[in-house]
Amino acid sequence: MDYNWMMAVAILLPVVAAILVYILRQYHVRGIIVVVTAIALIINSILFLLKGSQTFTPANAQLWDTVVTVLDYLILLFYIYAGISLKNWLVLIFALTQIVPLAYFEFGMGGKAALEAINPTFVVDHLAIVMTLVISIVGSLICIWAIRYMYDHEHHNHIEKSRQPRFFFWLVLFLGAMNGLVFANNLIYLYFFWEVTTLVCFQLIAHDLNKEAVNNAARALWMNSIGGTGLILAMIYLFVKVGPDSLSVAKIISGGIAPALLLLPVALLCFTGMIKAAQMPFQTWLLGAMVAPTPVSALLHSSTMVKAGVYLVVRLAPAFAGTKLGIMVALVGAFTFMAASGLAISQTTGKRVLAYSTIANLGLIIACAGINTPLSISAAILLIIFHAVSKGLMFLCAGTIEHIVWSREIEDMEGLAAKAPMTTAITTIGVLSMFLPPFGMLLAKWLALEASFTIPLAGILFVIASAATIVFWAKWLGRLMQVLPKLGSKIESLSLSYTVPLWVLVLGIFGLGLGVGPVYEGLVKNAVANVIASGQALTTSATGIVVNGVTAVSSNPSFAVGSYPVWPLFVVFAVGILIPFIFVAVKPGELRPVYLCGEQVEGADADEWYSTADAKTKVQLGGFYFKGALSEAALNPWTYTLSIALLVILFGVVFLAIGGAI
Amino acid sequence: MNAWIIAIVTVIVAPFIGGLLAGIDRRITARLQGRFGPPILQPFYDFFKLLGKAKIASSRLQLIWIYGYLVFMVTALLFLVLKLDLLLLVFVIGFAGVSFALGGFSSKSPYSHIGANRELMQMLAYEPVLLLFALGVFAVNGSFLISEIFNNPTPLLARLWPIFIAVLLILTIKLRKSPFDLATSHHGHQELIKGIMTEYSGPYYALIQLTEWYEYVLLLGLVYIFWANPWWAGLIVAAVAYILELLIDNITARMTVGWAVKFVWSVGLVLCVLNLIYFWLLPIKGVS
Amino acid sequence: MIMLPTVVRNLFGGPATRMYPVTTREPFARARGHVEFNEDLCNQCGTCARRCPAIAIDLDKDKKEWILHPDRCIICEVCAEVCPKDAITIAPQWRAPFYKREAIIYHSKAVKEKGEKTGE
Amino acid sequence: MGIIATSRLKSPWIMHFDNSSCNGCDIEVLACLTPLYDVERFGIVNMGNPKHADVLVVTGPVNRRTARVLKNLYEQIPGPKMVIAVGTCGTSGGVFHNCYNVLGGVDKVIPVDVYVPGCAARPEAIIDGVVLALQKLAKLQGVAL
Repeated sequence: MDYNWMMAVAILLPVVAAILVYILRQYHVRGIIVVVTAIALIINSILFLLKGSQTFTPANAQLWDTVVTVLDYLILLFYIYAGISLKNWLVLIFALTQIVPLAYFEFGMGGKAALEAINPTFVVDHLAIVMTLVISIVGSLICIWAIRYMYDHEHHNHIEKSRQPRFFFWLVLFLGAMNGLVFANNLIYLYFFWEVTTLVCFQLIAHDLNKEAVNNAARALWMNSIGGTGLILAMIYLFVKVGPDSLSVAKIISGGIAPALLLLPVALLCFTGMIKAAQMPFQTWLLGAMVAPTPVSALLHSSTMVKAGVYLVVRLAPAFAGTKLGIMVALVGAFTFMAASGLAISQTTGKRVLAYSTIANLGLIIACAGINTPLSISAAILLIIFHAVSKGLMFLCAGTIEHIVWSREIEDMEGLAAKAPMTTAITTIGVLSMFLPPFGMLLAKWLALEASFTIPLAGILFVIASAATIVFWAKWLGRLMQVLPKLGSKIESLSLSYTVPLWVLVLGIFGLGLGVGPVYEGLVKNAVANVIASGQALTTSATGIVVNGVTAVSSNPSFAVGSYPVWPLFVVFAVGILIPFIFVAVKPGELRPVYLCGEQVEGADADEWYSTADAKTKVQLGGFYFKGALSEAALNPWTYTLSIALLVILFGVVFLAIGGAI
Repeated sequence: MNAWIIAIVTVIVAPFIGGLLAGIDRRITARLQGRFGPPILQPFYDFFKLLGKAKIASSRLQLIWIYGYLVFMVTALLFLVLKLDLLLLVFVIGFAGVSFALGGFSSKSPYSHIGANRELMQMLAYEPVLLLFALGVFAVNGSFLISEIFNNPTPLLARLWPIFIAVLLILTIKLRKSPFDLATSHHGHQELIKGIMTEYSGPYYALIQLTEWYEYVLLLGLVYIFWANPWWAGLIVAAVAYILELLIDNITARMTVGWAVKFVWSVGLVLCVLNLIYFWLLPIKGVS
Repeated sequence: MIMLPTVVRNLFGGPATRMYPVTTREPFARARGHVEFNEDLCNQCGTCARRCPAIAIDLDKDKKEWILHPDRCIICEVCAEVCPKDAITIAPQWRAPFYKREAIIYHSKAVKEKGEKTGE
Repeated sequence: MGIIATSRLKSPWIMHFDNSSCNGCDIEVLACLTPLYDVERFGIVNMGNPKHADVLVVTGPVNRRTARVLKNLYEQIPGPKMVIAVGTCGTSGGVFHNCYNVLGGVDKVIPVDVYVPGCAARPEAIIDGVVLALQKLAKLQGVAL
């Protein structure tokens, strides 16, 4: 297919579809439009994969330049309006810090010149293809899942006037913006798409229009506006110090610019990416974003939009290779990984656990980018893929469970295995795939740990975080498993809109996990080569993956550092979990009540016991949450202090280096 | 093909070694307490008796997870004997632990819940130390592969003795010995009953015992690799460590979970980190 | 840690266990093991049956039977104390466990003879 | 099957339940576990949980409250299982057998295999009782003890 058309489908089709769902307000029409768009995007993303690395500049570039510029200002004016109407001065201030420098840059300094100087506008390399595959496939599945979810959501909350068209307008529009973001080479285009995602994020968090939602949306807006400001400052610095043609991602990472000049803009861009990826101390916007309907959390706040942040950092990895900035980026990421994992233990709300876990994993990806070896970049890119699939699935599960028990609290989900066996089974796979072998997430984490040797402190932080990860996931899963001795629980019936995306993602987890060798060879290896050219970190063999030994210790390239038998581990998983799941049977006569010191009420499935004066009392169980030691109130002073200190050191290191260079 | 034979032999032989170890454990414990003690083969009698008991369960799910516990523990042991990746081995042990804890969560029993929650806390305590052990091995050998440990003529113990002490702490937790017999233990504690194992009975309980035997071999194997060359030195180290664990079991009282986590983190973790810092500060010379 | 010396002493001092079935300790001299009844001395006065707190002793005067329920007897020694003829004594050896709860029946010979003598 | 039958005789795990005993027999049951008697020589282990037990050792007379608990515990023991009533009270109710709240011996509620009389039952007698129970089990299985 013509490349023009492919780019149009990737970026503009979602826009058209968004407008269509906004105009045509029927439930079924909306469903058809979303499904058709989703299928088109999925096919399109696969075509990108087949085409391979390409560059693209739109035919009438000047027209698009104008469109982008106009829309930029429209969005920023909307921010100012939002700030004033919400009486939120932070939103207003950071909208002004964006619009004033941007206007000065474009009109006062002749920044317009940069738009024309940069060719190509879009670079579709393998890293971008990985991202577009994630966006198009996982994102589309989430959109399909959202069709039924939003219907149930409004039905349950008795909302008279449907706001679904508006919701899907932003949701579908977002897919296009994301595609544009990952393809953009021109920093001004990148900035535009960046702002569109921020806007969509704001609109969708505020969707329910209650006080909490609007407040949290405003918080997300001003925090990301700081990021936008950082982007503009980076552009201005580059423009002034290097020249109009340096506002190009490809140019920045090509090594053609003196490293000393690059240090500050790259630090600013990484900072922007970290805010988007909700790294500490900016994690609160992502936590607040959990008030949004679950498809939003799934699409924007776990599998795609926040990935834009880490994508930017990974993309820029060559620009800070071998500098102290790289080490600091790694430490910020690793610290976030540890702190967010620890904080997740004390969370009682399912979606907040997912949010913290997302923050943690994004931190890990950023840390991998900071470590900046072929191995760690491989880990980062594999993490982007696997995390999107697993976390997307987890959010969809959380949403499905929410519509079964009508609660987001983990304690309310107890005994779900009896109420909704299928959802529980899928959730179990989702949770296991987050932190245990043989699944892809663990493979990537394992790679990250093996790669962490170059920055030892990061390795130690990883280790602590891994332990915390096990606790909070297993704890949650344990609540679902808690069942009474009863047999023959009925499999729940769910709408196809729920089940199809869920099962596709489950298949994706197994498929990607099993096929990690081919995935690496066919996709990730090239993407890694886009970031870091020297050295091949992994070799895939028939049984699994072997980590090559290019380390500080050994310079012998044939020296194996680690091995990961993929197929055998999946066989073990099948033998250990799946086969018992299918074949273990319990006859009704074999069921006994649990041991309650002999005081339980008769009947195998009774969960009551005789208390004082033979009063029947229900057994009540709960998880450990460590509300004292690990709560946000107890830990946040530390995490904020340390993370802000890390950021200060990051910029301090940069300024010192620049000072030294001058 | 050779690997297959080793694997099959391990799977068959390990339970016998583990069972004997358990028997010796009970005999020595009895002697330490001034008792005569059961026959050495007693664990096997227990095992076969349990196999022959009626099957009862309090939910189907708990039975599923127990197979996961067994299979992943065996896998971890195979990783050790086939000399594969040490870091991955730790994660596989992690799966076994999670599977066990989930089995405990899978019924509405307060005792198994307490046990499962405590098991997770214990994992929080020991997982970092095991992972740092792997990183320490990497610091020495430049590789996570266990086969490299066997190729290295210098014993790990010489360079990693702080980590060795930390691993001994972990061993106490993993062997479910006092003062860390928190999640479940080999002695019936009335307030905890049997922790996670409370709801398992008959053949399923036998499966847990079988898994523990594999675990014994695995853990002592991990101690063994601290002095892998020559082959008998490791055995001595493992035996000494084992006796030491029994001694500790009998002279300490059980502590709380919070204390356990704090203690292991403040002593074990700090030892590991100091050990690793030592390596990073000093240039590594002459290794591999 | 305080236990360490004790434990080590235990280890090398050998077990304190008495190997029960092989070596049996003789019961203490005044241990209350089980009730013994001498049917030759009993005069069927029935005091023991009346005074027994556990109602473990029955007396069938018609059949001239003295019946002991070992499952009820608490070996409190009351019967032995009240027996005017000292027909009941307490032996130090404990009573062996049993499968079935069965009464032990004694025929009072002394009473029989006495009855024959005074039977005119 | 042979090895399982033999193992059953070699590893009787007991669970001790105290109905409403005066604690005399309970102390004697525990005395069996002390180094002096050390029943672990016979593989006897005291379990706190009916689901792991093979032999239920009951002391004290059954009263109206404990009957329900006793029955419940008995049902939770997986078969093959044995019940030993220890002490005169457990056997028949003893001195309490006529009390208004006492039902009587353990056999009023669950089938009892072996009675160990005594007030309090001696540790040796309790060991004998377990051996007797094992003999019964051996006879049932047709295996020599």
